[in-house]
This record gives sequence, structure tokens and C-alpha cells, in this order.
Amino acid sequence: MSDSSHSAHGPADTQGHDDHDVASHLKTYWAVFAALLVGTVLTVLMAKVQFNSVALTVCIALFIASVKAFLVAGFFMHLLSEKKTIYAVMAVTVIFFFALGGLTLWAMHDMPQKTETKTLYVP
Amino acid sequence: MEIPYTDKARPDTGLYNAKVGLWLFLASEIMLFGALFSSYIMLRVGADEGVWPAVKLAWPHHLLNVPIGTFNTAVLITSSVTVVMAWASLKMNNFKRFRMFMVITILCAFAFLGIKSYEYNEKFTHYELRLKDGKALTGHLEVNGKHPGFWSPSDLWNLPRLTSSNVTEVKFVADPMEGHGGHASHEALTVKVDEISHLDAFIPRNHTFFAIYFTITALHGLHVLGGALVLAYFTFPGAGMWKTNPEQFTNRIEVGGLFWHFVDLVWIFLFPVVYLL
Amino acid sequence: MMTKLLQIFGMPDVASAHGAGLDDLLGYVHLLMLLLFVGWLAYFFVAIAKFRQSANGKADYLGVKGHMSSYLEIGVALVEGVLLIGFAIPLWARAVDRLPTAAENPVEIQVMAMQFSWNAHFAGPDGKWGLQDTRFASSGNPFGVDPNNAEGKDDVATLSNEEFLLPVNRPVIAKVSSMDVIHCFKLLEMRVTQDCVPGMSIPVHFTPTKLGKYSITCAQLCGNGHSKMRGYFRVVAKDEFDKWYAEKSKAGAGTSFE
Amino acid sequence: MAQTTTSKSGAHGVHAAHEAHHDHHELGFMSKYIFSSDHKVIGIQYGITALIFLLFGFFLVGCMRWQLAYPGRAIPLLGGLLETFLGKDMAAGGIMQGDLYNAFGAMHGTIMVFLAIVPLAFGAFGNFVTPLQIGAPDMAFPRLNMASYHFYFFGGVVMLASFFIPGGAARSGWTSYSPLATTAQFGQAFNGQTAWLIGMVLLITSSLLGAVNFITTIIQLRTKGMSWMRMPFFVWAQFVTAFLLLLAFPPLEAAGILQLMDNVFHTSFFLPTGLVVNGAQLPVSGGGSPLLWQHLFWFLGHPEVYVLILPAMGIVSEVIANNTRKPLWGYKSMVYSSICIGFLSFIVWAHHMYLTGMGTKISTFFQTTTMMISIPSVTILTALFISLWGGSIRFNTASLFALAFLPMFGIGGLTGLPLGFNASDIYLHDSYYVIGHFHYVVAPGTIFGLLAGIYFWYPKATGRFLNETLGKIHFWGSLVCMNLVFAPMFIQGFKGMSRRLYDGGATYFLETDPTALKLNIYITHSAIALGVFQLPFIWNFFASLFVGRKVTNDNPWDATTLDWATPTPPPHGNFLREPVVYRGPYEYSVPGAAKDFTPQNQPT
Ligand code: HEA
Ligand code: HEA
Ligand code: CUA
Ligand SMILES: [Cu+2]
Repeated sequence: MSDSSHSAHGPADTQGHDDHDVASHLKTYWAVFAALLVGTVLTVLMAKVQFNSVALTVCIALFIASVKAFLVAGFFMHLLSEKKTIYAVMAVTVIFFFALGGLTLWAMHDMPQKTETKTLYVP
Repeated sequence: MEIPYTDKARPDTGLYNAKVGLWLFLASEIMLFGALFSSYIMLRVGADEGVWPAVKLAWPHHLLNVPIGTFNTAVLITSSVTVVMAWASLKMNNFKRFRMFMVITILCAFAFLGIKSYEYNEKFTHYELRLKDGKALTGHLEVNGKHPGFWSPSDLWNLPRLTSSNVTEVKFVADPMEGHGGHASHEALTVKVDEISHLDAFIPRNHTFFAIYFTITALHGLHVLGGALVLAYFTFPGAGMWKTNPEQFTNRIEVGGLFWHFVDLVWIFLFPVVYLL
Repeated sequence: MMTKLLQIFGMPDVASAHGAGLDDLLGYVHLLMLLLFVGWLAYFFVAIAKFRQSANGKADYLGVKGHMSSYLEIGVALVEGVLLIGFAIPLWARAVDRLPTAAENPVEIQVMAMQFSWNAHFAGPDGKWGLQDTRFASSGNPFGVDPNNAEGKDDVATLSNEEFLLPVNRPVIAKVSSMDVIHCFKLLEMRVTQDCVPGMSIPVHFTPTKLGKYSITCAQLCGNGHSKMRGYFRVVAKDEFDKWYAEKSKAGAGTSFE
Repeated sequence: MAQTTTSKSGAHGVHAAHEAHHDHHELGFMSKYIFSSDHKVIGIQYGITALIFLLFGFFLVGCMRWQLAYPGRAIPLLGGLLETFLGKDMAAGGIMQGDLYNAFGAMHGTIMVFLAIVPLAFGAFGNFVTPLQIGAPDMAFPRLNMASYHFYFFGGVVMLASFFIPGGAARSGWTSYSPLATTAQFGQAFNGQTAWLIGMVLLITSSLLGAVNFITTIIQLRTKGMSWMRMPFFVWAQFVTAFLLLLAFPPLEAAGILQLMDNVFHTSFFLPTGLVVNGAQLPVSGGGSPLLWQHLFWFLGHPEVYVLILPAMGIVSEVIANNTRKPLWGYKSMVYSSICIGFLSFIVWAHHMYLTGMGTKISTFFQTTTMMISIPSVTILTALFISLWGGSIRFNTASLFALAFLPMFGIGGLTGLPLGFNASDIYLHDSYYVIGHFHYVVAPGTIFGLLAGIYFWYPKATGRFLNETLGKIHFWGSLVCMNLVFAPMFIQGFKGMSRRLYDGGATYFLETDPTALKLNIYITHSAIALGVFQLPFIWNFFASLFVGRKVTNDNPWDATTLDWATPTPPPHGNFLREPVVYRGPYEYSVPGAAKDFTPQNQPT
């Protein structure tokens, strides 16, 4: 069943049926909670291990964070069973989010032959 | 005419107004924190080499207290699950349980803020010291027998202030330095002020890392505070609506919870980025 | 040829090698604009005259049929594409990205903007700039040259809007920077513009092709004296430049950078 | 009373309004006009406040124009006042000083954009018209709507107050580029720039609340039958605008917070290492990036310019459809184009930064997207132009302003093209050409669109018409003067005159090209004349409240959209009965129909 019935009908008119549904979700919520705690510990442990490449460390940390974010958004925020209006809004937002970060980063690096003035000093 | 869809969902979108509104608000929040995270990356990638000679790094890191940060993460995650449980309790018509979970959530929120201010204080009492001969240390400062910190920001010292207050020497308890040949003692060094080339606490103006760390976490903290206050309102004075309009009340809790999860989500990224990497 | 067209509007003569190309682009874009504008305006007047209520009492539900407008839009898009691919991108790659190689024997200068003057810095006869670090920088030493460094002793510097010279027909690389706020190094006749961003040194290049005295405009708001921040340089024949350079560098031995 | 609409609400016309009004318990003055949560009252609050700011923005630029034309001469009439209120260091002897010029310039830009045009276009028209046109009783979140106005109001108060704090208002341009914004008054923690930043945070908050509200309203509160493709184009324009505000403003808010930290707590987000100001090393840690500010600013800055133009396009479309008495040509392509514009406007921002040191690849990306975004603009304009063909055009004042919008926006938009190509921008960057470009879009463009809207909806809001004769004087005077003000700026731009020059370019042009300076004088006189031609409008606006010709019909323009199916003025809750929509928004001159318009809510 999709989550829409929660929002479409409040508790008043959906006695019984809906209660049962929510009840069946409780386990999921606790499981997600446990997973999040595990994820937190994992991130810390992974960061302790010194990987050879900084990039790898960053990627792993961000990967774990993304998984956690997915769990929170997907289950706690019910994004896995949301309406398409909200998907559309989020999709647009995510695109612009990456446009902002990505293009700025690119712009700051495609600066031909520029030098930082402080490195002019060559002892 | 009354405004429709405050409690029931609109058939074609399947959503009630507040939910649409809240998700839109979250979209703007994503862009807000997105811009701050992007700034973090840009500043870090473009950081000067060796501006932070105390640890010989372009960008100081591993300076925050990881165990405490981890614990605080757990606190926030707990509050996230309790708020969703509170909503589920309402769905199952159990107001008592709802209130219990909400109280836990709010307590977690304040615990988080308390721990955070402890951490802030830790940083405000921690100093970076560079000497004119190129030596650099971090540690705790003692001037005239006092340890200035977060709770008394006007007591914070830096070099210009030392000079202008005619202080000639300070005591400095240096931290043990990793990888610098063992364990520096915890004895206080006495440092002459004219030998100092730089002295400042771990506060925003000292380095861009602290600047962005304090700015993002403070902004996040404000979100925690705001969210906690709203949730507290729903739990106590605003709970009367459960009697008059249970549907709309449940919606409010759902929407408040959505905001709360988002605050948690920001922290999920913030924690590794500023504490671990 | 486009330069001629643009002069009607008061644009100063181009005096650099790459400038003509930029002017061509500017001219073609304006032709396109003019064409669209005149076409639309003519249509517009015809339409409002012909279809005013007193002339046409009953409106036509459908109005225009057919695909004229799509053709028009595609046409505009095509012309824009041509200007983009045929002119703008290659011009930029040439005029901004590609620096003259050592074989082309460029004159290299550093330009330092400050509130509110222009400062230029040549390496001097040894071809080497003195060691620089922002720690040494002050109003009297905008380039932060180490005063004790031997290589800096023969450097040539013109400070506080003092005129400097450049040789004609030889590429110039100017590394522009700023010591305080953002300024903008704009040489109208050379068709050169580059923001001077503090903390960065960004090279621009051009080859002056006409003798004359030119000014450096500051095109970025930089504070109270922005409107008065005018520098000068003169493009001269090779001999004159060499002479000036030699003299300056002798005098430069006296420039203490302090 | 001429009967025009078949819905019951229309049948009772003006009287129904009164009845409905009496149904509601009488509200006190405060809750009716200051703390109202009715979208129409809020819209009018926004409108009046924004018009006052528009006038104030013009006052600022008036003083600047005087200085540009007659550098160093005391400002007549006003100079003494400026000296009294702002002090000797700002206006000694009534002569505008450099800092004052820069402060007025920055505040003219800020006030015009954030306190005049956006609130008028989005806050006022959006609020007043959108719910009516979609058949909604109010906005989805009325209290949020009220809060949005209050944030705007306080933002405005902070901005105005900043003129009087020591050192005066922000003076680093409306773009507030760091490091100047931080170093201009370094050491004075609470300076004009700080106030500017606080004001901006308030204004951004206001816009965000508004945007959330608008989008929710349009998604959720469309009445029965009002499907997406039956929405008037105006609503679409507001919808896209709201998204631009929602997603583009937060990065500026972030940037504002960071710059606030720089100014107040001396962090170095936007300050690089080794700054030497006034000959001394700046006592900050350094390590920041001045270009980061520019990226964050222009990430808002560019979408913002479409926030300025889209609502005006929406209004113009309504007015043109109504006054040509025929459907908008290519309604669908206009809708898709505005969505396209909305989308693309997020990825063109760096065309304001070509000359900060960009490589070929990244600048190619940004100029390509810039060229792409001009295509949907051309599509919208073309559709509006073609809509004229076959019409039966009425020339009332609203229609005149809307028609004039087209070529004026055309000039502004077309002059965006040479700025959009990076190679031609090299010469034109930061010259008066840019000033000419964007003023053509915002002044004879957007302002004309908004004025068309005022003349068009005034009868609905007040129950009385604006005077047509005064309106036509206003129109022709404004049209001529606007062109006299802004067209010469292109010439000055070609001559190489920079923006933001306190002395009007005298340093550069006095010996070489005095005609450039002559133009300054002509422009200034035209600007004064432009101001004078607003007087009939201001008189008309207030006097017509009392003496204007009364509206005898709820639908005085014979329009088709739902905003005209309400009583006049619309009561709280707008519609007497929930309207039902049966057709698209512009069914004018339908073949075979009895009248030349078929309202959306007329049953088939
Ligand atoms: C509402 C405001 C608005 C709008 C709509 C636009 C639209 C456009 N702008 Fe403009 N712009 C500004 C406001 C606006 N701009 C402002 C405020 C600045 C300066 C900021 C500052 O630095 O302070 C600026 C600056 C600016 C720059 C930076 C210049 C510089 O600093 O060097 C650039 C560069 O690419 C640019 C490009 C464009 C382009 C390509 C469009 C395109 O979208 C235009 C598309 C439209 C058309 C192509 C016209 C289509 C119409 C027809 C074809 C019909 C013609 C009909 C007749 C003539 C009858 N603009
Ligand atoms: C929406 C934006 C907007 C608008 C509408 C305007 C409108 C005008 N602007 Fe402005 N301008 C900017 C945005 C705008 N400007 C920006 C962003 C800058 C750059 C700032 C910077 O450098 O940082 C700038 C800069 C700028 C300059 C350059 C300054 C410089 O670089 O040194 C000049 C110079 O002439 C100028 C002139 C004008 C003029 C004459 C008008 C006229 O069109 C004004 C017309 C308005 C009126 C005549 C008032 C009408 C009043 C009413 C209708 C009110 C009725 C009231 C009631 C009923 C209560 N502007
Ligand atoms: Cu330097 Cu303007
Ligand atoms: Cu733009």
C-alpha cells in the first residue's frame, strides 16, 4: 500500500485499516534507526583507517552519508512513496543544487595560467 | 469560501497544502545549505598552503572532538526516530504515546544544543600560537591567571590585544603533537609577547576552517532550536487541536517531523565533512 | 570594415592585433540586432495600424496560421550559433586563453592595481623579477618586492599612474592583480578588459599596433576614487622603448621598494 | 447595468459585493489594513509600498544624474536637505560627494530591484491577481502571506535607516562585491554594508515565504476545471517566478550570512591572503575567495532579472489578449518557453563574470546557455507580436503601455546579445552599454508592463477607472522620455564610458571627447522630464479613488478570465460561489458566439 492513504485520509475516517498500516511500519522505523547508528559508527571507523588516497576517504565518507540520507529521506520522510508533485520539485532542486556546486567549481578551475600571488615568492 | 485542502488531500495531487508548502520550503533549505557546503568545498580546495602552520596543513582538520560529535549524531538520529514514532502514534490514535515521543524528541534537541555549546567552548579556549622563529603550537592560554573562553568572548586574546594591553608574557600549555616526536609535557611554557607572531583562539576569525565550521553549525543549531520550539508548541499549547481537528493536527505533526528529519539530514553530511575529513 | 561601422557610434579606433576580430563580432551582432529590430518594428506598426479597432471591428479568432514564426526562431538560433561557434569561441581562445610563446618574444609586465592608481613592473635587463611576497607589500612597494633581493635591483617600476611605455608590434603579456579590492584593467583601444582580483595574478595579452598615448581605465567600482583611477601608457617604436627601458632601469636601481 | 458574465456572482455585480461585505463582521482598522491576511489587501499594501519605493529609487538616481551632468555643482532644491540630513562629509554645500554617489548608486539598484519592482510585480500583482485568476478564495497560507509583507516592510525600513547610520548606506554597488564591501568601512562593525546585509536577509525571507505560498496556491487551490493549460499566462509567469525566487535566493542568503561574518566577526570568507589596504596589511586571516561571492551573488542575480521580467510579460499578455479581442497566439509555446527560461536562467549566471579570468571551456558553456535562453524570450515576444495580427485593437492606456512594452523589451533583450558573447563583452563590459541594456528591459520594459497592469486592474481593485486623458499624457511622456534617457547610454557605452563614475566620465572624456559628457546633460534633463510626466499618474492614482468614473459592471473590459467574475471590489473570500471553469483563458471572438468574449466560467 502506498503512503498516500495516510495523508489522503486522516485518522478519523480511516480507523482500523490505516492503523494497521502504520503499525506495520513501526518495525521499519526502528530498523532504519539501527541502520543509521551503525552507519554513524562505520563512518567514524572508516575515517580512522588511513586510506592512501584522500579522494578515496572522501568518497567513502560521503557514500556512507548518502546512504544514511537516503534512509532518512526514504523512510522517515516517506519520500519513497511520495506524490509526483513532490518528486518533481525535488528533482528540480537537486539539479540546481549540483549546477551551483559543479559549475562554480568548474569555473574556479578553468582559469588559464592564473597564479595565486602569494606563490610568486620563490625562495 | 473557505480555503480548501487544509486537512484533506486534493484529489489530483494527493497532497494537503501544508505538505506541499513544507517540501517547497525544504527545497529552498537544500539550496541554502547547498550553497554553504559548496562554499566549504571551494574554500577548502582553494586554500593556501601552510596558512595553518601549527599542524603544517593547508586546511586544518581533525581538530574537532570526534567522540562527542559521534555521540551528538546519535542524539539527533534518536530524535528523528522518535518524531516519526510520535506521528505514527497519532495515526494510531494514541495521544499519550505521541506526547511521550515528542518529549523525548525535544529533550534530544536540547541535549544536542547543550553538547554543541560545550564543544564551542572547547574551541574558544583553545589557542594557536606562532612564534617569530617559525615554531607553531596549539594549546591553552593563561593570561593574568585567567582562561578566557566562549562564555566571556570579550576576554578572548589575540596578539594586537596583548600588545595594546601591555602584557609582556603569557603562559601556554601546549597540546601533545601527533607525529612530532612524542609527547610534549603538559607543563606551562612562558612565552614572551615580542616573540609571538600570531596568537588567536580557535574562533572564526582565526582561520577560514573555523569560520565555516562555526557558521554552518550555528545556522544548523538555529534550525534545531527553531524546530524544537515549534515541536514543543505542538506538543503542549497547540495540542488542543487534536480535539477539534485531529486530521489537521496529525498533518501538522507530519509536517513538523519532515522539517525535523531535514535538520537531521543536514547534520548527517555536516558531521563527516567537518569532523572526519 | 566593421570597425568603420562601429565608429559611427563613437567607438575608438582599434589599436591591437586581435582587436579587429572582436570588432567584427561586435559589428555582426549589431547587424543581426538591427535586422531583427527593424523587421519587427515595421511589422509592429503595420499590425497596429491595420488592426486598430476602427479599421477592423471584428477580430479573427485564429489570427496567423502557418509556421513563419518557427522559421524565424530557428533562423535567429542559427545565426546565434554561427556567431558563437564561428566568432566568439575561437576569438576568446585566441585573445584570452592562448598566451604568446617565448618565441614570439613578448614583453612581460606585472600590473598591480590599488586604490586608486595603476602600477606597472618590468623585470629589468636581467629578465628576472625580484623575489616577491605579499608580506613585503605596502603602498610604496605594491609588488611586494623583497628589498634585499639582488634580482629586484634592476627592476623597472612605474608607480602611481606614472606613464609607462610599450613597444609597438610586439606582444605584451600583462599579469594583472590587485592589492586591495577588485579593479578592472581596461584598455579601450586595445580591446582588453580583465578584472584585477586580489590574491590572483591573471595574465592578459595583446599586441599594440598603433603608436600613441593610451589610458588605462578602471572599470570596476573600487571605492571613492574609482572615477579618477586613470593610468597611462604610450606605445612607441622599438628604439624609444629600449632607450626608456635602459634609463628607467638605471633609475630603477634607485627604486628601493620599501 | 450591462450583464456580462453568466455566473451568479456576476449577476449581482457591485451590489453583491456590498452584501457580501456586510456578511463579514466588521474588522477594526488595524486588522483590516495593517494585519490583514486577505490576499487582496496584502497585494495593495505591497503595491503602495513598492510604488513609494519606486519613487524613492527615482529620487536617488535623480540626484546622481544631476551629479553626472554637472559634476561638483550643488544639487538644486535638494542639496541643502541632503547636507542637513546626511552630513557634511556626504553632501558638503549641497554637492554630492563620492561616497554619497556610491551609496546612492548601490541603494538605487537595491531599492529598484528588491524593494520596488519585485514587490510590485510579484508581491502586489501576484497577490492580488493570482488567486482571483485561478478561482481560489485566498492564498494557501494567509498568515504566511501577511508575514511575508511584514518582512518586506522591515527589510525596507532597515534599508532606509541605513542612510542615517554613521558612515552612510552601503556603497559598494548593488552587487556588493567583496573585498570592497568588507574593506570600505573596515573596523566599523555596524556600517551601511552590515545594514544592507541584514535588510537583504529580511527581504529574502519575505520572498521565500511568498514563493512557497504562491507555488502551493497554484498547485493546490486551482478551482474546478482549471487545469494547467487553462491557466492564464499571467499565472504561469508567476508560477515560474516563484520557483526562481524559491531556489535562487537561498544561495544569496548564504552568501549574505558569510559576508556578514566577514564584516562583523572579521572572518575571511571572501578575503584572500595578503590584502594591503591603505598601505597596511589588513588584519585578517585571509584564505578566502572574492570570486566565490560573485558566483553566489550571480546565481541569484541572473534568475532575479527574470523575476523582474516574467510577471511583466504575464501582465502584458493579459492586457494584449484582452485588447486585441483575440486569443493569444501560441499560448502553449509561451508557457513552455517561460518554463524553459526558468530552467535555463539558473545556468547562465557567469556571463556577468566573463572578465574575472575565465577559460575558454567554462565561458563557452555559459555563453552557449546564454544564447539558448534568448530563444525562448524571442518565442514569447514573437507570440505576442503575432497575436496582434488579425486583432481588433483597442487603444486604452493599459493597452498602450502593454504594446509599448514589446519593442522596448525588444531593444533591451537584443542588446543583451552582444553582452552574452564573451568576446564582444570584452569591450562592453561594465560600460554604459550595460546600463542601457538592462534599463531598457526593466524601465520601459518592466515598468511599462506594471503600469499597464495598474491601469488594467485598478477598476477591479477600487471600483473606479483611472482617467484616460491623464493616462495618455502619462504614457506618451514616459515613452518619449524613457528613450531619451536610455538610448544615448548605448552611445556612451560605445565611446567606452564606464559605469559608476562619480564625475560622469569627466576624468576620461573632458579633453578627448566632450560630446560624451554633453550626452550626460541631455540624459539628465530627459530624466527630470520623465519624473515630471509621472505627476499626472500620481495625481490620477489618488484622485481617481474619489472622483474616478465608477465601474458599472464587474467585467468592465469584457474579459474572459476569472478575476473579472468576482464582485467589484472582490469581498473577503473572493467568489460568492466556487467558480467552475469550462475552457481556456482567452476565448475572445469565438466564431459563432454571440459576444466577442466567452468567459472561462460560462457553461457550455
Ligand atoms: C529584467 C531584466 C533583464 C533581462 C530580461 C535580461 C536579459 C538578458 N540579458 Fe541582461 N542584465 C540585466 C537585466 C536583464 N537582462 C541587468 C540588471 C544586468 C546588469 C547587472 C549589473 O552588472 O549590475 C544585466 C547584464 C547582462 C550581462 C552582463 C554584462 C556585463 O556586465 O558585461 C549580460 C551578458 O551576457 C546580459 C545578457 C542578457 C541576455 C542575453 C538576455 C536575454 O535574456 C535577452 C533575450 C531577449 C531577446 C533576445 C529579445 C527578443 C525579442 C525580439 C527578438 C523581438 C525584437 C522586437 C523588436 C525590437 C520590435 N545581461
Ligand atoms: C529594476 C531596476 C531599475 C529601475 C526600474 C531603474 C530605473 C532607472 N534607473 Fe537605474 N539602476 C538599476 C536598476 C534600476 N534602475 C541598477 C541595478 C543599477 C546598477 C547599480 C549599481 O551600479 O550598483 C542602476 C544604475 C543606474 C544608473 C547608473 C549609475 C552609475 O553607474 O553610476 C543610472 C544612470 O543614469 C540609472 C538611471 C535610472 C533611471 C533614470 C531610471 C528611471 O527609469 C526611473 C523611472 C522611475 C520613475 C520615473 C518613478 C516613477 C514613479 C512612480 C510611477 C511612482 C508613483 C507613485 C505612487 C502612485 C505612490 N540607473
Ligand atoms: Cu579601481 Cu575602479
Ligand atoms: Cu544575467
